[in-house]
Amino acid sequence: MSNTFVDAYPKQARIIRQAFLTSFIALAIGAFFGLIQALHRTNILRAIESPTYYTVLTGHGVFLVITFTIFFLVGVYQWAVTESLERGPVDMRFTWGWYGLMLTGTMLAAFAILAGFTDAIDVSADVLFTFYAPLQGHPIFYIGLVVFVVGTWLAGADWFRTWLAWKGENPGKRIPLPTFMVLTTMIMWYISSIGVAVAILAFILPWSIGIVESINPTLTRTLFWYFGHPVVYFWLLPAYLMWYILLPKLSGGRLFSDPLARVVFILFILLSTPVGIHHQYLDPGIAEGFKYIAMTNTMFLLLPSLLTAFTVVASMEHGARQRGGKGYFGWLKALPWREPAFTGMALAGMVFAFGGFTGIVNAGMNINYLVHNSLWVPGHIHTQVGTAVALTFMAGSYWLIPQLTGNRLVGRGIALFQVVLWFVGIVIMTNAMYRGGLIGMPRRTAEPEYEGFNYEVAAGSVGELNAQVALGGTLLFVSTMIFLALMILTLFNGESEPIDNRTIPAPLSGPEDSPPVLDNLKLWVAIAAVLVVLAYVIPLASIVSRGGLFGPDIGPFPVFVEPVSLLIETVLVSIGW
Amino acid sequence: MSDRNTHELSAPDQTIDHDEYDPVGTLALILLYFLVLVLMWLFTYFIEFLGNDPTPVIIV
Amino acid sequence: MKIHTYEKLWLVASLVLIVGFIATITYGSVALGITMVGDEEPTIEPDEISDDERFGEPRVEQVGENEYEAYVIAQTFIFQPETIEVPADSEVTFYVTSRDVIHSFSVVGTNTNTMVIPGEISTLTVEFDEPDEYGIVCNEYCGDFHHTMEGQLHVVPEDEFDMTELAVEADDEVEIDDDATFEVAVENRQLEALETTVALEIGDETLEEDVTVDSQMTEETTFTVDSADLGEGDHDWTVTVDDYEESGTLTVAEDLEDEDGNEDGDEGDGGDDGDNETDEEGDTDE
Amino acid sequence: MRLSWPQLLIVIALLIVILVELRTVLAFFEIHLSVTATAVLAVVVIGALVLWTVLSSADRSE
Repeated sequence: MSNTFVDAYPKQARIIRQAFLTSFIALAIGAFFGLIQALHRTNILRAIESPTYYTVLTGHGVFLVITFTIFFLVGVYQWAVTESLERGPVDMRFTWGWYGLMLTGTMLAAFAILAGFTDAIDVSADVLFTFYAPLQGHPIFYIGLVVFVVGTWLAGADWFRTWLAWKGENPGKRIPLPTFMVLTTMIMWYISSIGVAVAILAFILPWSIGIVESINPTLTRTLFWYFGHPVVYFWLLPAYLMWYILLPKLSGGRLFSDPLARVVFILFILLSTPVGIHHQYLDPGIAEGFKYIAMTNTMFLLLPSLLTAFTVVASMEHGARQRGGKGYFGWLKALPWREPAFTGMALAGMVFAFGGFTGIVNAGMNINYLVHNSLWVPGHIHTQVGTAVALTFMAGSYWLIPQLTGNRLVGRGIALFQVVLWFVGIVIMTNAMYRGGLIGMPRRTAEPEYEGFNYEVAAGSVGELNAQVALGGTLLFVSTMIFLALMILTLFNGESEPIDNRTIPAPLSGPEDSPPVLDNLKLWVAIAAVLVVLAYVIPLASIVSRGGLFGPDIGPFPVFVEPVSLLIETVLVSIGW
Repeated sequence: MSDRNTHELSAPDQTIDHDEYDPVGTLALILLYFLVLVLMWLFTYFIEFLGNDPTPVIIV
Repeated sequence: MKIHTYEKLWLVASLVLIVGFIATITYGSVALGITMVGDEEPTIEPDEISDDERFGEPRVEQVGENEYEAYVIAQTFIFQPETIEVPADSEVTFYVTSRDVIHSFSVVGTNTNTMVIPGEISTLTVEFDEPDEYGIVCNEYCGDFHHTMEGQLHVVPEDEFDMTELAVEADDEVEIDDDATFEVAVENRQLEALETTVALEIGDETLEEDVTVDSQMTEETTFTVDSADLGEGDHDWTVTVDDYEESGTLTVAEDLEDEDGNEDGDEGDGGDDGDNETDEEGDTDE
Repeated sequence: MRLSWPQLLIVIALLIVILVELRTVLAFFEIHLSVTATAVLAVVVIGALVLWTVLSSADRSE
């Protein structure tokens, strides 16, 4: 007897599949770009000219942290809302509408980035994911980003609308936990993405079109980071949702505490945004006091993640004990390691716990002198977004895709190997990145070895660090390709029986154990707004009064790129761009 | 063959309720984590960072 | 709200951790005096950098007994000055600004690391105890040749450090029987007066003069050589002050051909064409 | 078998990770393991683990 998501909600399953498909295409391109970078900056294979590296790097960043993660997010959130409210959206046309808008935005931005590979089109946007002015990309790039973000706003509106409709039908009921997580994430996203919207619409876009002459680089940078840290949680929270909702079930247990899960998501609404200045510890023009405030806020943002660590591990332990696990550590053996969805998420969580430490270092104000903009930082990003998020998404797909297609997962053993390979690859790569960062090797550079000096490597040599980065990067690429192959095979796998039951077991401690005020979203929005105002009004006023709203007279620096080698072009053409 | 694709367990061997469950294993793991965090922090701050002279300072 | 005892314990432990992290950072700031790049300096218009009295000529300046200030410009894809030289056992404040996009100024293998944003001036004060050589890199992506942007920081032993500059203005060619003149300017940018000897060697003659150059002053000395003593032909000359050296060649000719086209707009001394102006630093017209 | 195949796979992965990190940790204490030494150590440790797992299963099957 089949009881999958697609059986119950075929229309919703279709749009979720579509979102995942978009997400996976971005993953494929992004992973390929990642491989090129890993081999290029380590001087193992230079298939491109060094200036082209930055086009590749822009693509790697945007396709993976914007397209891959956020399309996956909307897929998972659509699943979570539908499943937990037991109903579809009010109007599916609206749902397809926001998906279409997100897709249009992605295509525009992707066009602007990829056009950088060829001289035939006079468009490029080699400005990296952070697009710091006065580096200037083509206006199409910025327009694409705005359209994409508006699409995500409408997605949120759609889920709120679905929830309100459900509330009308179910008066007085607590918000189901998965929907609660979706709504709180979107609130955080609304509050924070205003920053990037203002940065682009009010300043960068008019300036890139030529309506205004100049720009205040500190202002647009600060607005970017106002959004730039919460966006990290926007990637992370769908992974949290899967850890809270799917992982206990996969472990054979139940979620330890629903109330604490709610508290955690509320803390993210409150604390995610007033911390962005911690990315600007080394910026001139921002007083040390503001940096210190951002630092304390950031440190308290550890709290929801530390609480999550306990709740999620306790839920796994519950599963293990129900399966007969014994002892202080012996219960670990009783977990379902055979299951790639479980193992992938568990390993992702383990890497996340370690990466959390490197995040604490980044958050520590003065210790930032040690690691700022060094290779340490992409090390951190790859453990957190590149593994905690990406590996959880891949592992989650092993469970979700059969639910969404009604097809049995192909190659469960290979899938297990894939997630383990990712784990090994990421550790090998990021270990070298952390070590490289500590000796001062910079991030975001095509050639990290310079003419005038050598790095003082504490252990081993630069060559060895490079080899480790290249090896790890290659393993990650191979792992991604295996994942995508299994996804494609599963999509076309007619065999449908048997697939895991879609029901999610109730938490050990349910919502009835928590005060209803947790569900008062308006209250949390109000408090979050106050915190944001407190954290940002004075610094922004100071930045504007120093540099002017439109800044000093700084000319734009369009980023052009040399013609690329034939290889990349051929590959891109063959992918269909 | 029947459960090749169902995940390993659909029905747990036993059910444990909230009140009879103490996550001692979790506590043990997380205290270990606490210790690791503290040690790594001390090392990174006092040896890696403070040993990475010169550092920008206020000169009185 | 039901919360398990262990979870309460963990909540407390988490808060202890967080407070501990904040305390460590605060200790670094308060007790060790580690300071962040801040907003003490006023803003500067990027296109007015060249006229600025500090950044017009990027350089190192002595401001106290062991205190120096370095004015540095970052621009695509170079640092000015490319090599910064300071003495060991000194305290150096770097003032760094950008002429174009966002860069960074990062002394590799140290905590001396800052963003450089156009319009803003980053200030960092650091102490250099031991002689060493460091690389400086830009670690913020600044354009297609970002990876070539590098500089050097040389911390030299105190007794090898000075801030003397030597410039010699000498004739290229003279007619035989005319005097050849060598105008030697010795600049002392240190705070202490410099007592030294200027020496000119030409042919087998050596002319010497003791000079005292006060702090921040330039002392000019003129050597005059009778070309008849040298005889017709090319004569190599060298001017030396401490470790600095300037050299060139003087041609003594029977009859100078009249060359027209004195295109040096800035030198109005019509008499001798073909001025040979040399400058130690090599960065004249800015 | 003392460990199931999936468990064995995961323990091997953890061992690789531990060896990579151990090398870094040891270097901070001025103990430098070369790449070759680490690789040899890895092969020995993982080989021992696999033998231990597989041989014990042979015992039981007899």
